[in-house]
Amino acid sequence: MSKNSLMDMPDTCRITKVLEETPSVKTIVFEKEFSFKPGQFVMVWVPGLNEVPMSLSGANQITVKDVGKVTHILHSLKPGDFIGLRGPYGNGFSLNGKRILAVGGGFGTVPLKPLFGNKRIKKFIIGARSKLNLLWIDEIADVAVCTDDGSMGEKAFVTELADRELATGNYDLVISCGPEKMLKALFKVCEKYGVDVEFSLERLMKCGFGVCGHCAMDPIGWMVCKDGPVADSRILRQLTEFGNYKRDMSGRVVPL
Amino acid sequence: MSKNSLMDMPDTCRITKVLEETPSVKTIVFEKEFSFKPGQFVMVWVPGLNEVPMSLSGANQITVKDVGKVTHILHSLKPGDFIGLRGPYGNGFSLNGKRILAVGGGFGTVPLKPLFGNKRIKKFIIGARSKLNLLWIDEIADVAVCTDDGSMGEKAFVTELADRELATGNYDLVISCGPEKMLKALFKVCEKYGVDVEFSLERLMKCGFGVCGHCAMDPIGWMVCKDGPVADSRILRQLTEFGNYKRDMSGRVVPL
Amino acid sequence: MLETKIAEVRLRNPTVLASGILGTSAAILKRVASSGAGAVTMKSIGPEPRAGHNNPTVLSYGPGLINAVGLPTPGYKNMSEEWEQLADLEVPVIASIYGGSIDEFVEVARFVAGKKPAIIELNISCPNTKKHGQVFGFEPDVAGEVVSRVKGVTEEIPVMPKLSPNTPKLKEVAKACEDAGADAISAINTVGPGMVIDVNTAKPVLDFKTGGLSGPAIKPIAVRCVYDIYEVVDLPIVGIGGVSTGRDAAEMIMAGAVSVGIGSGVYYRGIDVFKKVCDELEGFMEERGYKTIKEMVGLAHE
Amino acid sequence: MLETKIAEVRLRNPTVLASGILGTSAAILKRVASSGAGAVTMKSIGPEPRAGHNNPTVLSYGPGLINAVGLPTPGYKNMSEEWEQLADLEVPVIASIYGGSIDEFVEVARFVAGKKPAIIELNISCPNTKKHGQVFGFEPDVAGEVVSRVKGVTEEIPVMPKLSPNTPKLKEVAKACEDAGADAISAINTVGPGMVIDVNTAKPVLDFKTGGLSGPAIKPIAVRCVYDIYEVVDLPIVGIGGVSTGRDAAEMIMAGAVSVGIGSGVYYRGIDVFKKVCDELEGFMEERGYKTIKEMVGLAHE
Ligand SMILES: Cc1cc2nc3c(=O)[nH]c(=O)nc-3n(C[C@H](O)[C@H](O)[C@H](O)COP(=O)(O)OP(=O)(O)OC[C@H]3O[C@@H](n4cnc5c(N)ncnc54)[C@H](O)[C@@H]3O)c2cc1C
Ligand SMILES: Cc1cc2nc3c(=O)[nH]c(=O)nc-3n(C[C@H](O)[C@H](O)[C@H](O)COP(=O)(O)OP(=O)(O)OC[C@H]3O[C@@H](n4cnc5c(N)ncnc54)[C@H](O)[C@@H]3O)c2cc1C
Ligand SMILES: Cc1cc2nc3c(=O)[nH]c(=O)nc-3n(C[C@H](O)[C@H](O)[C@H](O)COP(=O)(O)O)c2cc1C
Ligand SMILES: Cc1cc2nc3c(=O)[nH]c(=O)nc-3n(C[C@H](O)[C@H](O)[C@H](O)COP(=O)(O)O)c2cc1C
Ligand code: FES
Ligand code: FES
Repeated sequence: MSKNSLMDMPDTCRITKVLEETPSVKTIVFEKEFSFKPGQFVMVWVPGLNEVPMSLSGANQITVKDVGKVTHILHSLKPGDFIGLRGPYGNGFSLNGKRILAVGGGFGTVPLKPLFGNKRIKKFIIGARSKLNLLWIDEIADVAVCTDDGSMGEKAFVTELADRELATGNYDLVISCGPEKMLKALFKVCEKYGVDVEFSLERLMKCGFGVCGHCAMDPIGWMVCKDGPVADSRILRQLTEFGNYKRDMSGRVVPL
Repeated sequence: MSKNSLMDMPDTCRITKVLEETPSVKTIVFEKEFSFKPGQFVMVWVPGLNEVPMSLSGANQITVKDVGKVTHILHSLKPGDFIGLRGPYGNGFSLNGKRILAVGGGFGTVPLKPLFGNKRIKKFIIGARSKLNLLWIDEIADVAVCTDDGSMGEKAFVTELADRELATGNYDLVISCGPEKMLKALFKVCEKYGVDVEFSLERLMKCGFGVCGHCAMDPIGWMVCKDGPVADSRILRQLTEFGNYKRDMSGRVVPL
Repeated sequence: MLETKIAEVRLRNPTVLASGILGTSAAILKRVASSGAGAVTMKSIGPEPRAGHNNPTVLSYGPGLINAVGLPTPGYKNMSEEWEQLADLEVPVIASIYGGSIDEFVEVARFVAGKKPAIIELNISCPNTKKHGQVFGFEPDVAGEVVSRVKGVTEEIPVMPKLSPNTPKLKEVAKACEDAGADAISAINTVGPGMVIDVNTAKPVLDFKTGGLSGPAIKPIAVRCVYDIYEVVDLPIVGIGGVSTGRDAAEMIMAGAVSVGIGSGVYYRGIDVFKKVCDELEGFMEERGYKTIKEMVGLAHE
Repeated sequence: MLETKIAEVRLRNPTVLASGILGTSAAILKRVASSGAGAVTMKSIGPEPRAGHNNPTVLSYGPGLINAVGLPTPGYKNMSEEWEQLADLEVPVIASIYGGSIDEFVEVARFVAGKKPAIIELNISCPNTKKHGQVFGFEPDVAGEVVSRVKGVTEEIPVMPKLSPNTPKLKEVAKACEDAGADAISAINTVGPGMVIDVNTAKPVLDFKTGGLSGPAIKPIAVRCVYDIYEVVDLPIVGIGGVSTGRDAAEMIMAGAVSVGIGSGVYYRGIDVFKKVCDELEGFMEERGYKTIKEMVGLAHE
């Protein structure tokens, strides 16, 4: 019954380093070290403001895209400032494959970072809107790069590159994270080739530990925070909500 | 911080056997087994009535003298009835000696029972008011028996027998339990011979775990439930309260 | 062996998903039902869309959970998919509702009654907003008025006010609800509220600063409240608060509940806590020779 | 670094033994003082000898303690040895008193004031008897009257009412106490009450059936109460409830306390909990650059 459950109260620690990855993405390194599985996330509390989910891009770091109020404040924090962290949460990638293709779309590359160098991942496809948004491509050995505007790598969507790779028949698993519309399209490609996937999804989160129900996806009540965030093909095939809609803070259904 | 502290909530279990030891003393055997040190006690809850401290006379038994309301009801219980138990509490005998004399006065023999057969105890002196009140004397190998009325063994007080034994110089520790006036007299004898003691004391108990303060003895606030019930010579020399007075349920000082 | 009844509503077993835990969508309610719950309660529904408080909203402080989700709701009108999908749920659905005024309670109740839930639960006990919840549950006359006004529009659907442990007038409130026509009572909502302050930053951790306590920490309070309510009313009681084992359920039933709500238990033992509690309760009943839940209800009052 | 003040009473450190824990005799109070406490509170003293409830009176339910000792007291007149021995205690002694009527409060206060304790604490918050304790602490006017009547007989000894978390009118009660002349406020007494039922026998375990909750389970409630009281009064607050670590103490101080009471902490960490809390608090203050307790008081209100 007794959970060692102070892991579910934000533990504040100091930021030790802030790295500017792209004009809109920063990596925040902190004192605390998590033992985690790639794909797991933490809830990040900005004291007095709000708390948001962020994938661990390393044992002691998160990588944040400035998209709104909280992420904007996160971008303004300096070494020595306190942030609160709880987790790690979720399942992480199980990497049930021997020859894996990893696909990162935009800042969806973040949860893949701890997997750079993983021997079972034969190739990375990293895509972004433009050159400025590409993350860490020079840290990866075998990488194919594409941008929407062609400013770097191929001018293409990641789905196109993935289609080409899968056509080789060289892969037994595709792992990915990125905008849900992209994931939906990528899933279609994978299903076409009969290749299994593990995709990391996002939904609004409140508790992060399977209690509030806010992140549950239709029609099976699959909880992104606890059952996910990584969904495999079997799950994705059931999630009618996937790629279509989500719920806002009030719980109301809104289109993606 | 987290104590495995359901040990401090009465755990009800069934009585399996009731043994009549003397007309006023019964041993109650129950389902639950404690791992304990001789001299430790449990708080025994009679559901709906009251809770009292009782030494463990074995891993799964207590031995109760019918002296009042609760003990009387305890005497009426039958196999299959429930009693609540929590503990074990207290320090128990540390048996810091090589040649030990054990002295049991009346039902003060109870906490000594688990020590019958202990190799370092060279002799037991067991005393009682009369033959009818002697406990377990035929279960002990080397035992000297005395009664106040001479109905069995020597007509004498245990202190007299102890004095004689200690005069031999054969002992380095005396352990005992019994009426406090007896213990006080016995302590005098032991001090005369310069032999250390470990005596088990009694005071009114409420919590049993060192929180309510009810069992604290003057002038050092030695708590019978937690620091005791076994006091050694160093402690006894400091306890001005020992052999003199105690506190009633209200906390008021009353003579012994 | 585990069957029980809340008012005239039959339950296959006494475990009920408490409001606000997981109950945000029909999908997750279905999942809870298939995890073994005897009935499920929807997250409290209000009159208008409401986002609730910012995060953090739900945390564990060790001995229990602390939450101030702040009654987020799509609003009763914006839940048509949910209502549709709820129709084929395998167990009774309890619709929890709230309002910022008695009129709003009535407005929501009227609409919701039309969706034919098994029971309508009135949340007059949430401590986590300023104008809703427990402000309607502290005084007997106010609580009674909410109940009688709602009863006026719900026709045959049983109405079950959910009481707060945070009023010293709990017994009087329960009695007033009974007198006003309540069909059942559920108790308790969260305790306190409490506050957790992060000492490194000297900031209250919850966005709303304070939050209600739930889970093992509050179980004795819940048991006492159910015991007290049982002494003053003749209504079936759904006992909620800190239940996460079969023994906890037995304790609540002996205090006077016909059925037990489980919320934080989902945190402590997972979504299949319902099945676990049922199995344990059944084991306990067999061991002690109880044949029905009914036999055990209120036994602690001798 | 740890020095603090309650009203004009100086403490070498902010830890205070809470009333009813260990404080039954001068001897044990001395032992607590030498275990590091900054001040000690005597077990609440009443007008006449009273045995309190039968056992069980104090138990642990896991997340916290539950107790209904029932205000045993030798009665103020029967404590001459204790009063004498208290004279040479190394730290301030707080005398906690109670009565079954306001007149009794006054009677006990008058006598006790003559014994010159550092502070007189008024127990208007114990939930564990029918006629004493929290019945005097639920309504602002009653609490205010107890304080002003007692103030009339205590001369220069500071008077500190101890408040209950179980009234929704906590802020109003605190304000009424201030208006009535209280010199400090302590909060909180135990929460609930709660009840534990043994399921094998279907009997409430405590002799009084119900008991107040204390320890880690209630810390957030204590912190919230101190926070609330700090917002409405200008008096020093002794924050009590669930403190057993230096961080707990810091949290309570940031909520608004000048000093922290420790009761159940003795159970969780032993009688030297006072020294442990002080060491940890000092460590925390050094790490975070605080030089005095005063700097930290109420910081969470920004
Ligand atoms: C499992 C998971 C992992 C994530 N990992 C990362 C990561 O590594 N790096 C990164 O930059 N972002 C990550 N995100 C997204 C990140 O949580 C949002 O970008 C962030 O919450 C936006 O907050 P905001 O206040 O700045 O934006 P807002 O202005 O509040 O909103 C912008 C959008 O952010 C999303 N959002 C807001 N609040 C939440 C919330 N409580 N939970 C989930 N989404 C929310 C919504 O879609 C919203 O429309 C992750 C999200 C999830 C669910
Ligand atoms: C550490 C310890 C070990 C003990 N071991 C044994 C044992 O093995 N066998 C045995 O028969 N007795 C033992 N006792 C004594 C036993 O607790 C009392 O005989 C019993 O509590 C009497 O209860 P009653 O209601 O029958 O008597 P009452 O009519 O209540 O009173 C008789 C006397 O019992 C004592 N007593 C009553 N309540 C308590 C209490 N809560 N705590 C302590 N003493 C109390 C008082 O001295 C009282 O005057 C032990 C006591 C202590 C402190
Ligand atoms: C995260 C969370 C959200 C809650 N939301 C609601 C709610 O919307 N309506 C309501 O009546 N009770 C709500 N509650 C209270 C629970 O239904 C329940 O009464 C309380 O948590 C005690 O039960 P437990 O200890 O089993 O959790 C909520 C509790 C929690 C923990
Ligand atoms: C066993 C016990 C006895 C208590 N007796 C009293 C009392 O006599 N007077 C009083 O004012 N408070 C009494 N209290 C309440 C405590 O002083 C304190 O307010 C409460 O326990 C919360 O603090 P804690 O969590 O540190 O224990 C008692 C508490 C316990 C656990
Ligand atoms: S965020 Fe609460 S259940 Fe997933
Ligand atoms: S019995 Fe409570 S301290 Fe010993």
